Parts: sequence; C-alpha cells; structure tokens
Amino acid sequence: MPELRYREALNQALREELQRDERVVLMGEDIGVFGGAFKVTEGLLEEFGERRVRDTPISENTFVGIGVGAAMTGLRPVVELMTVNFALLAFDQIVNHAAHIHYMFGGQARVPLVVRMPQGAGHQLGPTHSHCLEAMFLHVPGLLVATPSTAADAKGLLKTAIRDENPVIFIEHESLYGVRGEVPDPPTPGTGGEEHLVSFGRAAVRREGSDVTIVGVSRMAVTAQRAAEQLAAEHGVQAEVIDPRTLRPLDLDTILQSVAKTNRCVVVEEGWPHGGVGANLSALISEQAFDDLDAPVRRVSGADVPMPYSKPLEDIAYPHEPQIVQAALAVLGGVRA
Amino acid sequence: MPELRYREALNQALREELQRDERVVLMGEDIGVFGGAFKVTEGLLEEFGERRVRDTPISENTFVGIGVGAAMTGLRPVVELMTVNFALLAFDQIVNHAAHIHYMFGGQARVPLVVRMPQGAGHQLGPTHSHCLEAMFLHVPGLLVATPSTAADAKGLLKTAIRDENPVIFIEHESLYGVRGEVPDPPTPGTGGEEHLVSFGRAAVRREGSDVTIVGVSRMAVTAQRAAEQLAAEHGVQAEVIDPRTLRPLDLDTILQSVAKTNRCVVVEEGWPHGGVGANLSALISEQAFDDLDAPVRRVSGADVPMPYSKPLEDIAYPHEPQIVQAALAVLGGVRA
Amino acid sequence: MAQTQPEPGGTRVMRTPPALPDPETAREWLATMTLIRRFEERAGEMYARAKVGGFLHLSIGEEAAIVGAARALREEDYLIATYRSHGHALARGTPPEQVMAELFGRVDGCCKGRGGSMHMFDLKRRFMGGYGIVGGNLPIAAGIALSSDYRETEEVTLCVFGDGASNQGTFGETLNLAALWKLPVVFMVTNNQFGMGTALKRHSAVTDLQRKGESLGVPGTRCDGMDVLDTHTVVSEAVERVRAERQPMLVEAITYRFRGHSMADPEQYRSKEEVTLWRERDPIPAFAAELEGAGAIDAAEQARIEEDAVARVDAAVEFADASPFPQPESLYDNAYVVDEQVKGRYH
Amino acid sequence: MAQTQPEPGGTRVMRTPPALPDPETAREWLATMTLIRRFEERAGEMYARAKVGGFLHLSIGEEAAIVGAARALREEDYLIATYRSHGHALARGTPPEQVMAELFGRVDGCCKGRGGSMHMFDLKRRFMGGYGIVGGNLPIAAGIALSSDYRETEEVTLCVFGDGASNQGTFGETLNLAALWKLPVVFMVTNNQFGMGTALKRHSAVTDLQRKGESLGVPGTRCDGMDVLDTHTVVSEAVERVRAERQPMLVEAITYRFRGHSMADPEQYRSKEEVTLWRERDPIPAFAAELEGAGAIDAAEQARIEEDAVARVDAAVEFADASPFPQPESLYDNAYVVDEQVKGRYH
Ligand SMILES: Cc1ncc(C[n+]2csc(CCOP(=O)(O)OP(=O)(O)O)c2C)c(N)n1
Ligand SMILES: Cc1ncc(C[n+]2csc(CCOP(=O)(O)OP(=O)(O)O)c2C)c(N)n1
Ligand SMILES: [Mg+2]
Ligand SMILES: [Mg+2]
Repeated sequence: MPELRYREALNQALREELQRDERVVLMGEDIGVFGGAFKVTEGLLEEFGERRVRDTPISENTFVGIGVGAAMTGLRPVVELMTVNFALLAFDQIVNHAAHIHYMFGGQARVPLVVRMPQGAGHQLGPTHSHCLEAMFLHVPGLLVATPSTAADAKGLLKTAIRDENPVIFIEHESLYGVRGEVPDPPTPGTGGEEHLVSFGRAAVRREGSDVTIVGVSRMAVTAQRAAEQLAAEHGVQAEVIDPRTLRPLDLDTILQSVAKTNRCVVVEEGWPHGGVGANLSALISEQAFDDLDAPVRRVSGADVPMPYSKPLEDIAYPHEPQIVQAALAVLGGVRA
Repeated sequence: MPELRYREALNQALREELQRDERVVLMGEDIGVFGGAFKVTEGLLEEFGERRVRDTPISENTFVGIGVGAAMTGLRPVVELMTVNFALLAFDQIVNHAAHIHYMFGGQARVPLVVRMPQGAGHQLGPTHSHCLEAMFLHVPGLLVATPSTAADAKGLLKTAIRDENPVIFIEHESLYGVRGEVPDPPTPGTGGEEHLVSFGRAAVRREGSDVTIVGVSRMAVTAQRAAEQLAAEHGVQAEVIDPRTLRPLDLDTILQSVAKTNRCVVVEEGWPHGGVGANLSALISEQAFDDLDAPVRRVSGADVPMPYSKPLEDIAYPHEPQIVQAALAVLGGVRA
Repeated sequence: MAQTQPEPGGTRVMRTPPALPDPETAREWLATMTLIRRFEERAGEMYARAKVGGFLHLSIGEEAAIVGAARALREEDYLIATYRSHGHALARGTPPEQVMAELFGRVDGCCKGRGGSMHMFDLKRRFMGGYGIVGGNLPIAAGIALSSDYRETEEVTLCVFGDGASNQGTFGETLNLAALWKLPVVFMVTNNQFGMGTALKRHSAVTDLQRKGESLGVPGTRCDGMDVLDTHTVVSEAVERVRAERQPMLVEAITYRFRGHSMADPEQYRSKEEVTLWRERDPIPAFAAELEGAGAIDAAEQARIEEDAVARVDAAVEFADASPFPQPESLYDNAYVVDEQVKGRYH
Repeated sequence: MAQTQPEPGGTRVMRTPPALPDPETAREWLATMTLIRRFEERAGEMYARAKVGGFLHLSIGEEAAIVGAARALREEDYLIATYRSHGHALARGTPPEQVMAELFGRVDGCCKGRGGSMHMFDLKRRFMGGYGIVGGNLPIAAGIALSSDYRETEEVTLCVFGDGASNQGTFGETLNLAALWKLPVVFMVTNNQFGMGTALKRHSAVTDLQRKGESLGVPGTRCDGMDVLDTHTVVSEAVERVRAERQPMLVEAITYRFRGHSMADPEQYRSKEEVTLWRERDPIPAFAAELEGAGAIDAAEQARIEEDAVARVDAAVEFADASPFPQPESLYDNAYVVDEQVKGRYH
C-alpha cells in the first residue's frame, strides 16, 4: 500500500469521486486557482475545470446554502469551508436548512451535501482561528459528522460521505494534513478490485490493550496512540485506543465492549471541556457501562479559554501525551474500594 | 410579593435598568413600535424613546455585532434575538467576537453585552422555530449563560446580567412568558430597600427530597417540579428538584451535594440528546459523584429529531411529566447490587 | 398605475399597460387568486378554532403578486418562497387538500404534518418551500439555479422573499454570487411595506427596493403587485430575460398585506386608514372588474369561480379533518435518509 | 491619477490634485510609511526564523492607504481593521516594540501575546483591532459609531476591510444599518485586487467597489491608495463629511499588496509582470520623490528617516526578544472579567 499524506488522500478521494460521478461539484474559497488554503484541492481545477471546481466569494452562509439548493435538485456538492472557524457564519444554513430539510418537508427533498473543513489548534492562529467545534455539529439531528484521523480514513470516509444521501459535516484537522499513512490503492480499471470506502458508525481500535480504554477524537486519536505507547513503555500499562471516526452515527458498542474489558476509560478531545464531545462520550459511557467502570471516566480536553496565540500558552491549552498518560494512570490508581 | 408574569418580570428588569443606567440601550427586531414579538419590551419605547429602544432591520449577525462594538466603547447593550433559532445567524459575532474579545486583546476591551432570546418548543412552530440551543452556548468560554425558569429569576438574573462585565447569553423560554410567579417588589425610592438581583452560579433547590435528585434546565425545571409532585403523590418518592439557573458558571456543588444525599440522579433537558446540556451534566455528575451514585444518571431529553409541527408528534418530541416520573422510578429501581 | 422597466443605470421609462391574456387564462388567474383568498380566510378561521397551530402568516391582499409571478413560470421552473407561502403552493398546483392537511398537522399534508404553515413543500410541482428563516431561501434558490445551469437545462428559479429579508446578509451575498456565476434566478421582493411591525423606511435605508441589487450586479425592475396582469408581465419579462441571458434579475412587487403579520398581531404600527386605502385596491375585485370591462367574464362566471373556490376549500377542510394525525412511531421518519450509514441507528 | 468625488447618483467628476501638507506633516507621513515597511519586512524575516508564528499577513505596498487614512483621523476617532493590521496599529501610534512583542507572543505585546499578528489592539490609541474573521469588524465598527453617537461626541469610526470582505453578509447588513441609523462611520475598502488568491473580478460581480454601497444608502468615493496624499485628501473629506452630516460613507482605496496573501503563498494566481508593474508605483519612493520635488525634503532627511525606521525596528526586535513569554499560570487571565459572577470559577 502506498503512503500518502492525509491531504493527498483527501485529494485522491475528491478526484475519484469527481471522476466517478458527474453530479459531484466542489465549491469553496480559493479551492481552485489558489489550489486550496491547505492544498487539499490542488490540481482539481486543472483536471475538472471551472464548472466542477468553483472558487467562491467570501460568503460562507450563502455558498453552503447554494450547496443545499444544488443538493436538493440533483447535484452532490462538496463545499469546503476554509476552516471550521468560518462555519460559525454558516450555522443557519447548516442547522436550520441542511440538517432539517429532509425531515421538515416530509422526506420529499434530500440534501446529499458534504461540508468539509479543517479544525484545530497548534499553528498559533489565535482565538478566532483555532476552534474545535465537533460538539456543536454532533448535537444536531439530520447531520452526519466524521472526524478522520488517518490518511486512510480521510480518503475512505470522504468517499463514503460524498455517496451518502444525508448532509455530512466532514471535519479534517489542520495538523494532520502533512501526516503520512498507508492508503489502499484505488482499483485498477478493468481488473475490478475493491474501492477503499470506510463506513460511518464503525469505530477503529487503534491499539489493543486490557488495562484502560482511551477514546481519542479527531487529532486526539493520534495523540492518544502515542500516549498509549508511552504508557506501555514507561508504565507497563496496556491501553486500548479507540478512534470513533464518526460522531454521528457513533459506534458506542465498540467503546462499551472495550470498557467492559478494561473497566477504565479516558476520553480525549481537543476542544473546550464544557459540553464538549468528551462530555457526550463520558455521559454515554458512564450511563451505559455503569457497572463495568471501576473508576470515573476521566476527560482530557482543551483548556476552557479562547485559544491564545503565544506558543507556550497554546501548547498547554490543548492536550498532549503527558496529560493523557497522567489521566490514564489516575483512572488506574483510582480503583474504587 | 406581587405576582407577575415571567414576561412582565423581564419587562420590569429592563425598565429598572434603563432607569438606573443611562448606558443601557435595547436593540432588536420589532422590540419598539411592535412592542416585542413576545411583548417583553412593551411600553419601553414609549417610556425611553428611540434613542434607547431601537428597532433593527432583520440582520442578526450585524446587530449583535453592533452590540459588541457599543459594549466595547462604554454602552451596555441588551440585544434581543426574536428567538434562539435566529441566533444561528449570529454565531460568528457571538462566538468569534463577543466571547473572545476580552481575552484575545489581552484584557483591554470589555464586552458587557446581554443577548436575550427565548427558546423552546410547544407552540407548533416546526423544525426551524423550536430549537433549544443551551448546549451550543455553554460550550463557549467567554460567555455566561442564564436559563431562568421563574418570573423572579427572570427578573433577578436579567438585572444581574445587565450589570455584569461579560457577555451574557440570556435564554428565556417561549412557554414561560405567560406564567405567573412571585417577584420581590422594587425598593421604594427614598426608603432604600434591597433590589432583587439573582447571582449567577447559584442553583436553586426547587423542592427538597431525599430519594432522587432531578436536575431540570430552563423550562424543564418547571416540568420537573410537577413530575416531583406526582412522584410524591403517586409513588411516595421524594425527589429533590434542582434548577441550575445558570449554565455558565454552573453551580455543580449544589447538585453534587444533593446527589450525595439521594444517590440517584435524573437530568432533564428539552433539547437534543447528543451533546446536549444533559450530557454535560450527566458527565460531570458521573465523574464527580462516582462513589455516590447507586445507579447510572438518567437523562430525559427532547427527541433526536428536528421538531415536527404536528401536535401529537411535537408532544412526544420533548419531555413531559410521565417521562421524568418513569426515569426517576427507573433510577430508583435500578439499585446496583 | 404607471409602470416601469429595468434599465441598468436605474433610469426608468413609462410603459403602456400590458394587454389582457386570452379569456381562459385570465379566468384561471382570477380563479386561482380567489382560491387563495378563500383558502386563507378559512385557514384563519381554522386557526381561531385551534385546528391549525403555530404561526399562521396569511398573504391576503398579495394574491396578484403571487399568481402573476407563478404564472410567469414554466412547469419545469422552480418557485421558492417563505413562511408566507400557502398561496405559492396553491398557485403552483398543490391541491388545497394537501395544504390544508399540512396546516392541520395531518399525514396527508404536503409535508406529512412535519412542516406546518411555515414550511410548505411540493417537490413534484417544483415548489421548493416554504422557509421559516428570513433570508434563508435566497442561497438555496441560487443553489437550485446553479443545478439547473449545471444540468444544462432551461429551468429558471423564482425566489420570493419580503422587503424585510432584503436586509439580511444572504441578500447581498446571494445576489453577488448569482450575478458572478450568471445563475438563472429571478429574485422577487414582495414589498408589502412591512417587515413584521417595522415599516419599510424604518428598516431599509434605500426604500426603492428594485434598486437594491444594482450595487451587487443585479438589475432591478418593479411591478404593481396589486395588479396580476402587471405582475405577470413584468415577472415574465424578467424570467424570460434571465432564461435567455443567464443573468439574475431583481423584481420588486409593490403590495400590501391586509391582515396582521401573523394571527397574533394587534397592528399598532399602522393606521386603519392606511389599511382601508390599500383594501380599496384589492387585487381580486379589481381584476374581476377589468375582465368584466373587457368582456372576458360575466357575472355568472364570477359567481361560478367564487362558488368553486369555496367548494374546493370546503373539500380541503373536510379532507384535512378526516386525515389522521401522524403515528407516534413515525416521529423519527425522515430524520435521515436511511441508507447504509444510518441503518439501525435512526428508525 | 485622475481622481473622483462622491456624487449620490454615481456620476463622477475630475478633481485637481490636492496640495501637499506642511513639510513637517509630510515628513511624518513618509516616516510612518517607512517605519511600517521596515517593520513588516523584519516581521517577515522573523517569521522565517520562527520567532513569529501563525499567519502573518503583510501590507507591504499598502502603506499609503494605511497612513493616508489614519492621518485623516482625530485622536479621539476610532480605527478598526482586519488581520492585516500591523501598519494600522503603528500608524495609530502603538509602539513598534509592542507590536513586535505581540508577534513574538510575549507578555509585552500589545495584547499580551494572546492575539498575535491577526488580532492587534490598542485601546488607549483607539485602535480597535485586528479581527481574524473576514467581515467581522464591520458590525463592530457600526457599534462603536453608535456608541459615539449615543454619547453625543464628535468621534468618527474608520472601518478598514478588504475587497474580498465586501462579499460578506455583514457588508450589506452593516452598511444598511449604518445608513438607516445615521452612524458616523467611514467604511474603507482597501481594494488590493485580491481576496487571498481570488482576483476582484472573480469574486465580486461589481468591481467598481466605490459603488457597492449605493444600493444600501451609502454613497461612495475612491482614492488612489498608492498615493498617500490622495488617500489622505479623500478619506479626510469623507471623515469630515461623516462627522458633520452624520451619514456613513464608503471609500475605496485602490492599492496592491506586493507580497503574498500570507507568508505561505506561492502566488500562482498572478503574474510576476503584474506585480512588477505595481511595484513600480511603490508609494514610499513615490511620495519621497514628490516631497523632494516640492523641496520639502532632501536626501539627508530621507536617509535620516530611513535610519530612524531601521533603528526603531531594531529596537522593537530587541525589545520583543527580551520580553518573556506569558507564564503558564496566566492561561486563564482575561477569559472573563472577574467580577462577582465568575469569581473563584475562572482564575
Ligand atoms: C432570521 C429570522 N429573523 C427573524 C425572524 C422573525 N420574523 C418572521 S417574519 C419577519 C418579518 C419579515 O418581513 P418581510 O421579509 O418583509 O416578509 P413579510 O413577513 O412581510 O412577508 C420576522 C422578523 C425570522 N423568521 N427569521
Ligand atoms: C469569514 C472568513 N472566511 C475566510 C477567511 C480566510 N481568509 C483570510 S483573509 C481572506 C481573504 C480576504 O481578502 P480581502 O478582504 O480582500 O482582504 P486582504 O487579505 O486582501 O487584505 C480569506 C478568505 C477568514 N479569515 N474569515
Ligand atoms: Mg414585508
Ligand atoms: Mg484584498
């Protein structure tokens, strides 16, 4: 299997779907001539032309809404928001429209729309440019929410998202774009072969272990794996690391099975703690694995502040391995009498 | 103490603060000539004039942003969003701006802004007009979030919100506007007397009980009280009902103390279940009262669908007393071995 | 009423009044306007009797603006409107039974009772809704137009919204984008003088709304929204120009809502006299008189149209009342399109 | 360059070139433009050396548009800008030390290292930021202007944003509201020909941006943003007209950014030739030459200005480098104004 960067895997997914399905169109700020702020769409304008790869003005609410209307009438638009931070301008079209139209009109119209965007801190972009907003999206019925953390998932989930009949919020991570990973080859034309698709609602067990379950969301799945290696090497603790991959639908079963085995759980997220995705997972696990838990679920999250610009502050404002290691040791130490 | 409707209590709070502080200005759609979509601002234009009570065009993101700019430069704007549903159009100004400005500029500017809005279902307003979005707001550091459920709290919290130096999201409930409750009299001029102010971060114990703790948010605090009476009358169960009153800051201590006593907890919210305010509370309680809990926390929430228009569907799509009673009985029945 | 034509620079020229269409067409317009009027009056009664819930926004007084515009469209064209759109659905051909059943929240409603008055929809007739969020339908309209264009069809989208909506951010964003991308969409601002209780001049700095798109690259024109013929003429011109030239246009229809904004509106923001003056220009009797004057209709025909409208509305109410409420088990239906991703998770 | 004056109807008249200000003033303009240029060049170097993180948006080439506009303001007036605003802070008088320390993420930065390049702020000098969200500063500007008006002061707010921002919903919303409420705000669109990699004509249907407010009730005018004198003259006229007439105005400044959008920009969207052509119009040497021609400055003075700018930037770098990083314990500082509500809950 070839190694691709996360960004390249996404690019490949877009290219393949553009080739496969004439109804797929891309829209977004600077995705064409500029090649994408993070180069995810590089080369696609050249290959598919302006009709299918469209640079938009800076009008987030409207071009998401254009995606909605186009999706309702036969296209399969993939809209890029340059970053998740600007999604806040498009919440009306995402929540009041994309998410609700199928239900509200009694099932008549479908909105097979993908809204892609990267999130996350780490590049010193400061308070307005570092959000992680999964929690806000997963709250909304009608949406599907994906948070790929590997190149293979980035590709496989994006292809699945584009083929899905529902609106999908597809949350990439800025810090992962350059990270390489193995991605299955596309099938050779003529010879058949399987396309690389990853289903929604199937968590990935990134590492097996029997001592503690660590659930990491988005980029934190990667950080959690590194923490798990450290736990094994330095503390002899075998952590099982789970990446939910999609938050809607959520594969809670895989998490609960793991907790039934480890009896301890740490949830890691990059965003804000109050009402975050971690709180949702912690609640679900606490409620549904009540008898399995030997210690309270512990959450590791971003700090409860707007993201500061200054490097040393930014560094401590979102989780790194040490906090995860510490949390894992704490739940292991905190065995109930 | 006189009985006032929730709406009248809010009106009184606005009037008193307009009288007290020349810097207070009101803005919003149809709050003036029309008197407010829910009549909360009735009579205020007549009393205070167009300079202080301003009808805005339908431009939610912008008039919230105008509130931000005015707050940064010495005014204390109280902006009304006609309903919470339209707040989705103003998320950029609320999250990226109002919430972050004080932090992002190193503490130089303050944003003493109140954004008022009613939320909630029950009036058959359908998918775009029935949201409960507390969970999205409480997620954001920099904001304070109030959810008054009584006339007295409506008045006392609103007055406090207007005097606070931070941006406050003030979430009223459409179904409570007509509900009466005792509200302390304003002090008689000259004779001194205490003003009715309710501090943020102090939960109210609406009913004492030792068998189970029921936390109800926004209107659900009221429904929970009725459910508690039913539990007492029909099942001999004494429920303690807690209304957090503000979600940021959250008075978790009062909840934990109650759970320490009852060992059982039900959380009731009107909004969507995934990543809702209930998940946040359930996580916090499960994590911090782990050893006190004899059964998993149980959540009662709105259904995971856009709110349907049709009455019988709407009725079952958000919680009523029976679901709360059932949940309480379930946590009581579910005593762990 | 003196009419105006679009000129890019904003200059306006007088126009001779348009000719009446053939009698059959004219009678159909009158009949549809009458149906909408009777339907909405009855909806109001049903609301008072708590058969209908939520907010009920009637467009009584605006029927000429609705029918004149809807009749400017081909069958394959799209119409998209706001929370005030019973009339648009009816004009597009949605059976009154289905509209009334929707208001009653019944399974036979055009949205199976999920949407209600504010969220009508009829995919088959290309009536694309019914949106509760002011300004929310403009981007969607542009998206539909993009799709028509992309599919290389001749379809045009007519997007109807209110004077108040022209202050929403999506107005500027969408008009710019539609002009830039040369989308086949006609934006029609139904200027009924008020956004809820706020008079035009109190919410919009520029009150000559036909000009509000000029800075955005969208030329404008105006019609007398109290005159079905004028509305039809102007909107038809716009639709055909857009279809041929593939550039958006803005049409302002001057009209007035005779009733309150919604059912709970004490109407303190306007005078009885003003309402009376506008009511004297009621578009339905005015058009009937014009047709009678032209010999296209006689009193008997008028009575038949009237009776027919009432009968259809009676039937609609009867139908709606007989239609069952949705079953509780259906609560989750259509929350998602149930395909592989969501199967088993959402019912 | 032929200049234009505002006319409500959009007609434009030629204007005679404005006269130079007194030599001291002129020299200060040149010095400030030079300071901004040297500061930003150095900031770019510091970015390459990883002393500065995040996105760094330089306004090299746009100094005349910045200084000409900033000098049109009184001390009590407000200036509000975007993520490309080092120059605006400097022009307003924020010490280069504080701006550089902010870029370095240090405690002595003007925002204590919390904001970084995109979020500059200096309350004392009424420089109201520095906003990372395109279009986000327009409503805030209107709010500041409302406050000025409400407090019955003569303050004017100058709101600077880019050509790309004119497509954002807040543009239409804010201009309408400002016109409606007669707010003392000047909107200045710094038309540097691109929104990131998207050329003006590819993002805006109307490219004559001075006209983009007309439909919203805001008259427009244009200046040569490569000419500090012309910018100053036109913005001053606008500011004083707004101050007196209490109606907003829109000013378009035609300019060009010589560098990429931010530091990571291969600039594939424009040709080297185009950049070269514009660089020939570099506003700093052009103004220096004009002053020299008018006898307002000599070579020695020019050299002094140059040296002084370099020295100040050197000092700024030294200061920034010596300033400590924020302490970890200060992470939560200023998340809230700590009053009774939040005491004990947020540190
Ligand atoms: C985004 C948004 N803000 C506010 C409202 C509440 N609201 C409903 S209708 C209306 C007035 C709209 O006026 P106009 O656009 O002129 O349409 P009309 O009602 O006159 O047909 C308002 C403010 C809403 N539905 N959506
Ligand atoms: C709401 C929003 N969308 C997108 C971006 C990403 N972005 C940053 S600058 C920029 C281009 C802005 O162009 P313009 O307004 O012309 O200003 P300039 O950068 O040329 O000064 C974009 C798209 C953003 N910061 N905010
Ligand atoms: Mg109107
Ligand atoms: Mg630009």
